[in-house]
Amino acid sequence: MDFDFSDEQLQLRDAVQRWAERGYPFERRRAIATAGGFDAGVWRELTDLGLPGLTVPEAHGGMGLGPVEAMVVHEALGAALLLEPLAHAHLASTVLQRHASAAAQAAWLPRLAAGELVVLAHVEAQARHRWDRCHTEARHDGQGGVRLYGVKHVVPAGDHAAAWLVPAVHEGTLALWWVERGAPGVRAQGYPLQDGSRGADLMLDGAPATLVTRAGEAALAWLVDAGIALLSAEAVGVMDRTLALTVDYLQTRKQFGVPIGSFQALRHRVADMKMQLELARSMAYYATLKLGEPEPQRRQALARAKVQLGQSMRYVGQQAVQLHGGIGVTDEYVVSHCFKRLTQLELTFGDTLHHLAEVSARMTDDAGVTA
Amino acid sequence: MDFDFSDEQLQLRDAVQRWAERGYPFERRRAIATAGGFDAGVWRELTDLGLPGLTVPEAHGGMGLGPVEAMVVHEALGAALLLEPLAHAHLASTVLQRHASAAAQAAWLPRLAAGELVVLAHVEAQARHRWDRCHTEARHDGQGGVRLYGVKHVVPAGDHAAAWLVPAVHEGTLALWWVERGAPGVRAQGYPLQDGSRGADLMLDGAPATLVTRAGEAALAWLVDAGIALLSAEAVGVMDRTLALTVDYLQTRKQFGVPIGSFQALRHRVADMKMQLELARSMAYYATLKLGEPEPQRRQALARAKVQLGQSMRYVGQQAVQLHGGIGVTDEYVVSHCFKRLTQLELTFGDTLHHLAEVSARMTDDAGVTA
Amino acid sequence: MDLAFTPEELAFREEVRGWIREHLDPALAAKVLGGLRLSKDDIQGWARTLGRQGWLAYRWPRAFGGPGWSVVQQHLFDEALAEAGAPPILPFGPVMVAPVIMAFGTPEQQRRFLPGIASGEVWWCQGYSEPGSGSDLASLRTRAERDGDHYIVNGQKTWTTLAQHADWIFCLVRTSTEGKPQTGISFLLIDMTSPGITVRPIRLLDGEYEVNEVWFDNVRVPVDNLIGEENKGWTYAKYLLSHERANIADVNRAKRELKRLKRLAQQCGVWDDLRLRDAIALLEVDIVALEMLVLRVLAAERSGKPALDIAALLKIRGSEIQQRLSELMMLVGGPLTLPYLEPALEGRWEGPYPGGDSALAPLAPRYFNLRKTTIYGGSNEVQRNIVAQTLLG
Amino acid sequence: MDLAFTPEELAFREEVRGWIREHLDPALAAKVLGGLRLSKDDIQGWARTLGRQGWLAYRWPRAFGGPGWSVVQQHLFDEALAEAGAPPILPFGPVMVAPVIMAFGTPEQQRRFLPGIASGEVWWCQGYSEPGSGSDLASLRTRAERDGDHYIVNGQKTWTTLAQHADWIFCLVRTSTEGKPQTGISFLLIDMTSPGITVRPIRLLDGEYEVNEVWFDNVRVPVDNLIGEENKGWTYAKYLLSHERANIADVNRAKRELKRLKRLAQQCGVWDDLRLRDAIALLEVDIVALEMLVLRVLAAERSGKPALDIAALLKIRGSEIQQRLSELMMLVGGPLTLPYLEPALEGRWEGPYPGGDSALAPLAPRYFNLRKTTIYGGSNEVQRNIVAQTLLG
Repeated sequence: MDFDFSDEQLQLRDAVQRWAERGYPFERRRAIATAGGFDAGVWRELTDLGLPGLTVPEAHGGMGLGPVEAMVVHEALGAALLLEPLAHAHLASTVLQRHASAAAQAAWLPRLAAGELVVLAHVEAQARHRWDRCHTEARHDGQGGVRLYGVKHVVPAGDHAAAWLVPAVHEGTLALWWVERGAPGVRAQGYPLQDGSRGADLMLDGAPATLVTRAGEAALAWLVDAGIALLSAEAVGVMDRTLALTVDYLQTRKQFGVPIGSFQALRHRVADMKMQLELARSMAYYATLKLGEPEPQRRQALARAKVQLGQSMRYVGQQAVQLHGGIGVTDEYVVSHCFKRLTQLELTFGDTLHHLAEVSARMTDDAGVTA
Repeated sequence: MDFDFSDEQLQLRDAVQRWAERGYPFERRRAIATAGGFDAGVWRELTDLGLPGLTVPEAHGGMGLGPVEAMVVHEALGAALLLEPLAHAHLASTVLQRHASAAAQAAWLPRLAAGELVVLAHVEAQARHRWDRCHTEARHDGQGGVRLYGVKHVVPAGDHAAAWLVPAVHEGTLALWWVERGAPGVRAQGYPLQDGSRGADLMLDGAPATLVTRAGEAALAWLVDAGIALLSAEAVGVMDRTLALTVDYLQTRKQFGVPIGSFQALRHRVADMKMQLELARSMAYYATLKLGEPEPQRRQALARAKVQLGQSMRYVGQQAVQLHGGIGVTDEYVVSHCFKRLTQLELTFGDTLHHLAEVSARMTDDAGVTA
Repeated sequence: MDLAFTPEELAFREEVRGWIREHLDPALAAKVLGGLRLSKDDIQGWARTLGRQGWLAYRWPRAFGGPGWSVVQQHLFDEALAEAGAPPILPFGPVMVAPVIMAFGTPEQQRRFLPGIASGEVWWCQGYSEPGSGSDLASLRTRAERDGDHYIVNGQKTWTTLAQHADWIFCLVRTSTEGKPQTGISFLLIDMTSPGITVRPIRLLDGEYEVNEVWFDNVRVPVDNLIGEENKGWTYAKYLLSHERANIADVNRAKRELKRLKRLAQQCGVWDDLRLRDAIALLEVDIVALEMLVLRVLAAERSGKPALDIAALLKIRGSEIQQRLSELMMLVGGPLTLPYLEPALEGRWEGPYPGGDSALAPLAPRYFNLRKTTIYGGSNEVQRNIVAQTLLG
Repeated sequence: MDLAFTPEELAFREEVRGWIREHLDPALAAKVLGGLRLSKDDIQGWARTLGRQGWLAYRWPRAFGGPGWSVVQQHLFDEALAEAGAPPILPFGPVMVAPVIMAFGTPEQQRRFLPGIASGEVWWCQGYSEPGSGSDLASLRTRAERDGDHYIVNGQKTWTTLAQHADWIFCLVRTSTEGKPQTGISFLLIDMTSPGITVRPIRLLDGEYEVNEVWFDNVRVPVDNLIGEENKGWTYAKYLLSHERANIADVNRAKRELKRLKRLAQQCGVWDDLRLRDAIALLEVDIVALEMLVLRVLAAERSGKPALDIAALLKIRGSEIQQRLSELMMLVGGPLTLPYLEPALEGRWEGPYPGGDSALAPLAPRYFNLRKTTIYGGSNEVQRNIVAQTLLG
C-alpha cells in the first residue's frame, strides 16, 4: 500500500505543469474556446511533450507508461482546464493494446504516438448513459469489407480527428471499429460544447470500417472504466484549482469591512469543499489502481468512483460559484469555467445516478476497499 | 382560501394549552414514562376536556367537531409531548362514522365520547409500512360469529384499551373488526416504546370480533391518511417547541465568552430549522384540508405531506440535539425527548421513503396545490 | 380554514386565462415554455400588450391606475401568466421603483413617471450594486454632488440587469459621507440617455448578456429627479425591499417548470426510471410545500392580519427549487445537453439537431444561469442571516 | 502507487485473525455484532485478554512494552478486531493518557502507570469537559491548589465517559489564573478512590449510563501525579489531541456495520427494495471513500513523509457515516424498531419478541446514542473551524 509518486512521475507532472502554466494560460484557453474549442497548435505542443503517446508502448514509438502516469498528467491538465481531448488518446492506446491484433497495433499505435488524434465516438440518441444501446450498424458491403451506418454525438473534437473508434452492431453483436477520416460516407459536423471544448456529430453512411475487436461489449466496458479513471484525475485537478480560487477570493473580497472569509458559514462551506475534494482525490486513486482488476471488480470500483466524483464535482462547482457571488456567474472570470467543466465531466461516461444504479445492482455482502 | 382559525378554534386551542401547561409538565410526563407510558388519570383529564369525543357527533355525546379542530388540539398536545394516544380516539370516531352501520355507531360512538380508549391495531411483522400485508385471519366460528387469529404489534397503549380496531382478512378480503377487551382469546402484552409512550402486542387467538366494515382496504386507507394528518399537526407542535428550546439554549449558552447563538454557522442551522418547521406547518394544513377529497387525491396529498413532515422532523430533531451539544443527548433534558418523539412519528403510518414511493407512483403531469 | 378559492376568484382566473389565450402569441409562449432566450421585443411587446389592458401594473392600487386587485387575484393572475408561458414582467418598473414613487414621490413625479411604467413604454433598471458593495449595499460609493438645480453623478454600478435596454435607472447614490454609511444615501432617477453614462454588458457563464456595468462620468441629473428627501434613500430602499413578499418565491413559475421537467422526462424515456422519478417526486413535494407557504402569506395579507414574516424563507426556498428544477432537467437530458448551439437557444435552429431534440439545447445553459438566483436579491446567506436575526436577535 | 498490502502484512493479518478467533468468546462477539449493550466485564475481560498477549497497547513502541507494529499493522489489527466483533478498546488508557505519560512523564511515572494500562487492569477515564466548558475547553475552572506535597482539587467535570467504572482519571485542572486561559492549566492523574470524589452517572437518551458528572471536593492529589510541568498541561493536551489520527475515522467499524446493515436489509425483506438499496449503495461509496482517505493517511505516515493534515476531515466524515449507518438500520427495521425493551438490549430477552426478531431491538437506541459522535471529541462544528483555519487562516 503506497500512494507516493515516484521521482519519474513527479518529473512528468512538473513538466506538464510547466507547460500548462506557460503554454496554456486562461487567455489562450478563452481564445481557443471562442475559435471553436480545439487548437491544433496545442495538440502539437502536447505531442512534443510526448503525451498522446504516453501509454503507447515504446516499441511503437510511445513512452510506455501506465495508468498512474496518465492520472498524474490528467490531474495537471485538469487544473489547466485543457479543452483538447487528450484522454481519448489514452483510451485509444489502451483499448488497442487490450483488444486489437498485433498487426492492427503495429499499424495504429505509432500513429497515436505521432500525435494523430483518435477519439471514441460512442454517444447515441435515445440511449442517455447506456453505451450498450447502440443503433449504429455494421453491414457487409459485399466486397469483403464492412460499412457503418449510424450517427454518433458529442464526439470530442470529432471534426478534428484523424480516426474514430466506433461501436457498431455487426451480425447481432456489438463490435468496435476503426474509421478513417476522409473515407467516403463519413462526415463530422463540429460544434462547441458547454465547457468551451469541441464536440461533433459523426455521421456514418456506409463508412468503410476496420474491425478492432468483436468483443465490443468488453472493449466498451473498458473504455468507460478507463475513461472514468482519467476523468476522475482531471476532475481532481479542476477541483483543486476551484478550491484555491475560492479560498483566494474569500481572503481578498471584503464586505462590511472584513474579508468575507471571516464569516463562519462561508468558512464551513469551504471546509466541506475541501472534504469533497479529498474524498474525490482518494477515489481517483482508487479508480486508477483498480483498473487492472478483473471486469466485475473493476466495474464495481469504477462505478463507486464515479458516484463519489459526481457528488464532489457538483458540490465543489456549485459552492465555488455561490461563494464568489456575482463574479462567479460571469464568463469573464475563470471560476464559472471550472464549474462548467465539472458539470460536463459529471455528465460524461455516465452520470452519478447511472453509476449509483451500478453500485446498487452489484452490491454484495462485503464492504470496503480491503476485505 | 383561508388559514385563520375561528374564535372557537382559538378558544379550544387555549383550553388545551392551558391544561398542558398546568396539567402535563415535563416532570409528570417523565413519571408517566417511567411508570410504563400511559396514565389513566391523564386520560380522564383529557376526557373531562371532551377531547376523546372531539369528533364524535353531538347526537352521540361528542363535540361534533372536525379535522381542523383536531389539528388545533393535536398541535397543542404535540408541544406537550403527550404520551397518551388521543389521535386514535379520533381515528376510531371518524372511521366508524364513515364505515360502520348506524346501529354500530349508536353502540360505539357514545363509548368513545365517554372516554373509553379504542385504538387501531394494524402493525404486523414482515410488513414494515405496508398495512395491506395483513396476515391476521377472521374465521367463522360455526355459531354465526367470527373469530380472529393473529398478532398485532406496537399497538398504542394497547394493553390499556377498552377495545381495538383490527384489520383481518375474511374470506379473502381485508375487513375491519371491533374486538372487546376481556373477550376470550384476547391478550395484550404491553411494553414501553422508544419515545416513552406505551405500546403492546395484541394477540388474537380466536378472539370474537364484530364487523365494522367489509371495505377494510378503504377504511385502512382512511385511517392511515387521517392518522398522517393528526400526526402532522402533532409533529408541528413538537417541532415548534424543539426550535424554541434550541433558540433559548443558543441565546443562553456561552462559549469563548459569547452566546453560541452568535456563531453564524449555528445561526444558519437555526434558520434552516425554521424553514423546515414552516414547510411542515404548511403541509400539516394541507394534510388536514385535503382529508375531505376523494381517495386518489387524498392519498396523493397525504403522501406528500408525510414526505415533507418526515424530512422536517428528521432535520429539526437531529439539529436540535446537535446544537444543544452534550446536554442534547441526555435523558434529563427535554430536547432529547422531542427528538425521540419526532423519530417515532417519522416511523408511524409509513416512513418518508414509503410515502415518497407513493408520491412517485401517483405522479401525474400536473403540479402544485392549485391546478 | 379552507384551501379553496372563492367562486369569484375562480371566475376571475378563468377570465384572465381567457384574455391571455387571446392576446399571447403562441410562438412567443412556446419560446417561454421551452426555456429559450427572449429578445428585448419579446419582453417589451408583451409588456405593452399588458399595459394596454391596464394589467402590467397589476399590483397597483386603483388610485395610481392599477386594477385594484386583491392579493389573491394578483396571485391568480401571476399563476395564469406563468402557466400560459407569458414572458416575465420585469419588476424594475412596476414592482420596484413604482411603489417607491407612489409612497415617497411628489404628485408631479407620480404623474411624470407612473404612466410610462404602467404602459410598458419605459424600460427601467436598478442601480444598486457596485463593484465593492454586494451584500454590504450601504458601502456604496457612487456620489451625487449638488450643483444648482442638478446633481453631478460620478461612479460605477454593476450587475445592472438589462441596463443595455433601459430608458431610465433608479439609483442609490451617496450624497453625504457623514454619519453611518446608511445615512448619506439618496434615491435618484436618472435618464439613461444622459451624457456621461456608459453601459457595458457583462457576458454571463451561459453566454447571455443579462447584466451590465454602468459608469457615470459627471452625469447631470435634475434635482427634480430626487425621490423624497436627500440622504433618506436608505429608508426608501428598505421600503422597496420589504414590499415584495409572496411573489419572491416565484412558485407559479416553479409549477410550470415542474410540468416541463415531467414532459422532458417522458420525452427522454426516463419517466419510468425509478431513480429520476423519485427525484422528481421529491421536488413535487417541495413545490407543493412552497405553494402552501405562499398561500399562507397571501391569506394572511388578505385577511389584514399581520403578515407572516417569512419573506426570507420564500426567497431561500424558491431559489433553491428553481435551481434544482434546472439541475434535474439537465440530468434528465443527459449527455445530449452538452452541445452549446446558440441558434438553438434562441429558437433559430434549422436542420437536424444533435441527438434529434433541440428542446435539450437550453437545459444546461439554464442550469448554469440559475446559479444566480441564490446570489442576487440578497444572497441566500444574507437571507439566512435575516431569518436567524428574527429568531435569535 | 499500489493499493495492495505486502505479503508480510497479509500474513500478519491472518495471524492476528487466527489469534482473535481462538481467544474471543463467540457469545461476546455476537453481542458486539448485534449492537447489544456491553457490561464492564465484557469490556475489561477482553482488554485483559489482549493485555496478556501484549496487544492491548498495540500502538505503543517496543520501548514501552508495545509490539512495535507499523501503522499499517496497527490498522490491520484494528480491522481484524472490528470485523470479528471484539469489544472496543477504550482509548482513555492506552491511546490517550499513555502517550502523554510516555512523552512527558518521568521514568518513575512511566514505571508506575504504563504496565497497568498495557495489561488492562487499570481503568482510566478522561477529566476534560466541565459544565461551562465544552468546545471552549480552555475556560475550565476545576482548580488545583498546592498544599505541601499535594494538590487540593476542587471543581466539577462532566461527560466523563464510563467514570463509574474507572480506577484513575487524568484531568486538566487550573493551577493559575494568570495570563491567557490556556497558560494556567496542569495535567494531573487522580486516583478515583481518593476521598472527596463523587461520581454521578448521567442517563443518556437511549437509557444507557455512559457518561458521568464527577465532583472534586478538597481531593488531595500527590504532586508526584503531576505530568510534566505545572501550567503546561495545555501543551500536553494538544499533543494528545494530535496523537490520534487515522483511527479517528473508525472506518473498520463502519465496514463491519455496513455488513450488518446489509444483513438486516436481507432479514427484513428489503434487500431488493430499490430505494433502500440505493441508500445503502450510496453509503457503501461513502465508506470506500473514507477508507481510501484513511489508507492515504496511513501510507503517508508509514513512508515517513509529512502526514496528511486531515484528521479533522476524518473525524467529520467518520462520525457522519456512523450516524447514517445507524439511521439506515433503524429505517430498514421499520416500525418494529419502536419497542424499547431493555432486556433485549442486553441480550437477556426471553420468549417471543414483538415482531419476532429481537435483532431489531438495539437499532433505534443506537441511532439515538450515536448522535453523540458529531458532538464529542471536538464537535463537527469545531472540526470544520479547524479545516477552514488551515485553508483560510
